[in-house]
Amino acid sequence: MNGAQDLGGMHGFGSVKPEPNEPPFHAEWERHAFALTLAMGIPGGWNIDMSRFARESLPPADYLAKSYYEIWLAGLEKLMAERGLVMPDEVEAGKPLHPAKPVTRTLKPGDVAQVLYRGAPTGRESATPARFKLGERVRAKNMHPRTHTRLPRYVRGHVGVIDSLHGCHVFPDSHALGKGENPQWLYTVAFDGRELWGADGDPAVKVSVDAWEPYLEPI
Amino acid sequence: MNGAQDLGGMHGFGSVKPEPNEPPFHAEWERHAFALTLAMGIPGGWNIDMSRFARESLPPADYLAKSYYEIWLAGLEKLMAERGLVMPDEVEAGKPLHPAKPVTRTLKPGDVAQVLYRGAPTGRESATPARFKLGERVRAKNMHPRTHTRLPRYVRGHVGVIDSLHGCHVFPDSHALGKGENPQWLYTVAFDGRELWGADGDPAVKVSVDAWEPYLEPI
Amino acid sequence: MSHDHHDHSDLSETELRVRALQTILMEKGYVEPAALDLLIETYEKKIGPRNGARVVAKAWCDPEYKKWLLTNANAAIASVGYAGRQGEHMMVLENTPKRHNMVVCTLCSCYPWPVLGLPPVWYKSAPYRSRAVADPRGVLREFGVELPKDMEIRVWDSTSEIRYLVLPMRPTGTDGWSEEHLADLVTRDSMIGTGLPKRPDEIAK
Amino acid sequence: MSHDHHDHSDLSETELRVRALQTILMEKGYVEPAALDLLIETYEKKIGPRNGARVVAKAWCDPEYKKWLLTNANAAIASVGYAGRQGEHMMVLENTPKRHNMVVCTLCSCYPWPVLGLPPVWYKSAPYRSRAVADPRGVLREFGVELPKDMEIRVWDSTSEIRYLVLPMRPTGTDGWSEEHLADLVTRDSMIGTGLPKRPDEIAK
Repeated sequence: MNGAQDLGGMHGFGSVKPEPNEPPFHAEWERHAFALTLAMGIPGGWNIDMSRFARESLPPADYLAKSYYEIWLAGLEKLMAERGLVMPDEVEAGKPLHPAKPVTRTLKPGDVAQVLYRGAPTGRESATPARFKLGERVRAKNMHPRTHTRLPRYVRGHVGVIDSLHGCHVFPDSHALGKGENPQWLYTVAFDGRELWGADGDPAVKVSVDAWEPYLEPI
Repeated sequence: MNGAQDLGGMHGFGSVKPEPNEPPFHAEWERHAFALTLAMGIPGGWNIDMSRFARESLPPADYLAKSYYEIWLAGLEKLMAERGLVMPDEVEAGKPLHPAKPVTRTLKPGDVAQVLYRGAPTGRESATPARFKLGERVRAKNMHPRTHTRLPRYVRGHVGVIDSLHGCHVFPDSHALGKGENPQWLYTVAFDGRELWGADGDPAVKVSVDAWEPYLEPI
Repeated sequence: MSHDHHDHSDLSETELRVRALQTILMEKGYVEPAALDLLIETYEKKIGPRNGARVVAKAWCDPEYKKWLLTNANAAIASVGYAGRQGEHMMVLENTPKRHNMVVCTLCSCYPWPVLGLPPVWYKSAPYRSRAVADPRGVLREFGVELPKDMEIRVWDSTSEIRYLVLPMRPTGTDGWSEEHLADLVTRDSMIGTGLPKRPDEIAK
Repeated sequence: MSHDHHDHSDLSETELRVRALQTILMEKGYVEPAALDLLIETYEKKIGPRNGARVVAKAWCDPEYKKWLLTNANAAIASVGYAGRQGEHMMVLENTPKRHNMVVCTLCSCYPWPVLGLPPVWYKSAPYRSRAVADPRGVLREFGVELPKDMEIRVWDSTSEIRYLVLPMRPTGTDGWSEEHLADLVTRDSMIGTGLPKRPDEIAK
């Protein structure tokens, strides 16, 4: 979706503010927002693409006003409400008002290390040959789905070069909708700065995105 | 600039909410924000393009969170502060803290009707012939100035047809920067919905923008 | 002025801020209260969509006027008495059985003040500005307007100082109506292109 | 929980909200407090940029390892003990005198957790995400890094599950240094590409 999350090339946000010796968390609640989000992935059963969509589909003014973990929190509340795990009235009341939903699994302390170490690889067997080859010039499609996609607006319609092939990976556009993994070939596509930004671009800059095959078309 | 004002094609804002029998103003303060903004244009001496830039360069989260007249107000405060007419500390204090700046003109009650009736036409004599002709196919430039421009992102890089010629008009990109009127040919350029939005577009839709000649290139 | 978030809602804080600004601007001699009052009165009482409705009704009754309106909108509109700020360069867009016109300003909220007055909140809002150019049919549906699938929808994004007024199609069953009576059928939304004129049975005779 | 805006700052409201959520989730049996504590401890104490620094230092010392790292990052990084969540598909990007690499995630805040820990606030912020792809040189300047005008800047937008780690150039004057000592030169920012490694004189021997 063309939401507030699609920030590449936007102006007006001011300068980057590095923070010397920055701690991993800036407040106690951030620790908990982080841990609850990770832990709830298991009973919740959503995947990372669903999580991203829950966050990026926040009203744009909210998305831009919230801090990172506030966005996570809002996304978590949305995911849980959609599945009837925790309803908004319960968050408002600060206590359970409805019976717990039966969940098949929760995160046990003894499993934490293994769950983190395993992660969730998205590489899948390739059933079809890749459509594009290394060095080939391709165009990023001009597409504007209202659902989750990982092709940023700033590359759409522009021509780049296949910089690497990564085999097939879970396709976020399907996965976020609960339509299965639908693995697709994944490429890194590199664009010249001037191709992306016109005369306002830096000729010594190249920018790449990772793009699944359905995002690309031959030229 | 690619600010929050450039809303065409964005998602996530929800549905349009028509208001039956809507009044011109919804609160007393809106009346005053409106009138002060109009009246201050005369002693302030800024032009409409400077006003637009003052508004669109608000931090994006603010721009999207504010109501229309709140945006006007923030723009007015910015324009006045830039010119030393009213400083932020005065707005905070709620009273003048610094001497008034001498201004050459103010809006007199007796002039209101005439000032409004006259408006501020932007048409200018054409010094050069138009570069493009009716029916010609042109491409909207892929440009990303950080300053004021009136070419929305959603048409950049796309091909449309010259739908009408309007003679030369004050060029906002120069005018907003105080670099003079720099009149340029103005065209209406019409784009097919599918050209702009790809397969997600409606084939029975055409969208036009008014584009000054420097926004366009031949194909 | 007070900036104590605990005492005031956001709204009243804005109210206080505007009041403070007005005081400062008056004390500095930049604005005159009587001029402010006139500005407000003009756009609250005098200039509104009834102006545009009269223009449309006249065009419905008078083919010569309609032709003039479509080829030289400024002169034709000025002949009825409307002109000026935010309407310096007018274009009138004729709806036909084949094409429906709809006006937006995605970059701010440009709107033809002399004929329509100040824009409604929805016109200035992010939902309308973002969607009118990409999904006009969906937007029209939210206004209760369903157009035939093959009718072209032409969206005009007001990115310059040209201001657009839609000339809707004259409703059937209005033969012999007076201009004044016809003007009652012309809604503001029908001149933006997000609505259609009223049908004769929708207004009291 | 209280939603009285007059009693709490936004921050403490968020605090209360998180606390309430945690209570609800525990009472419903969805989460176990000990697991939450372990998650926090892992990313607060165990997994951080020191991991990546060790990988970089090893590559600086061992040409074979470097080759392996650049061709099969996952295996090479796992051999040092780092793997897992948000680093399932690693690629290592070598800086050279001709090319500087810089990593961003414009769409969210993808970041290689196993080697760098959790991302800093600026990496997740709108200024960095918006500007890194359009004006990387300007962004680098804000980090105090000025690169030669003709050095290519290659920005990697992390739009898939591939996670990028920059392999910065080994600082001069470090001949014969141990891996552990070299790792002290490797800053987090130098592995994102918004910084360079420290010079030998910048750290205590």
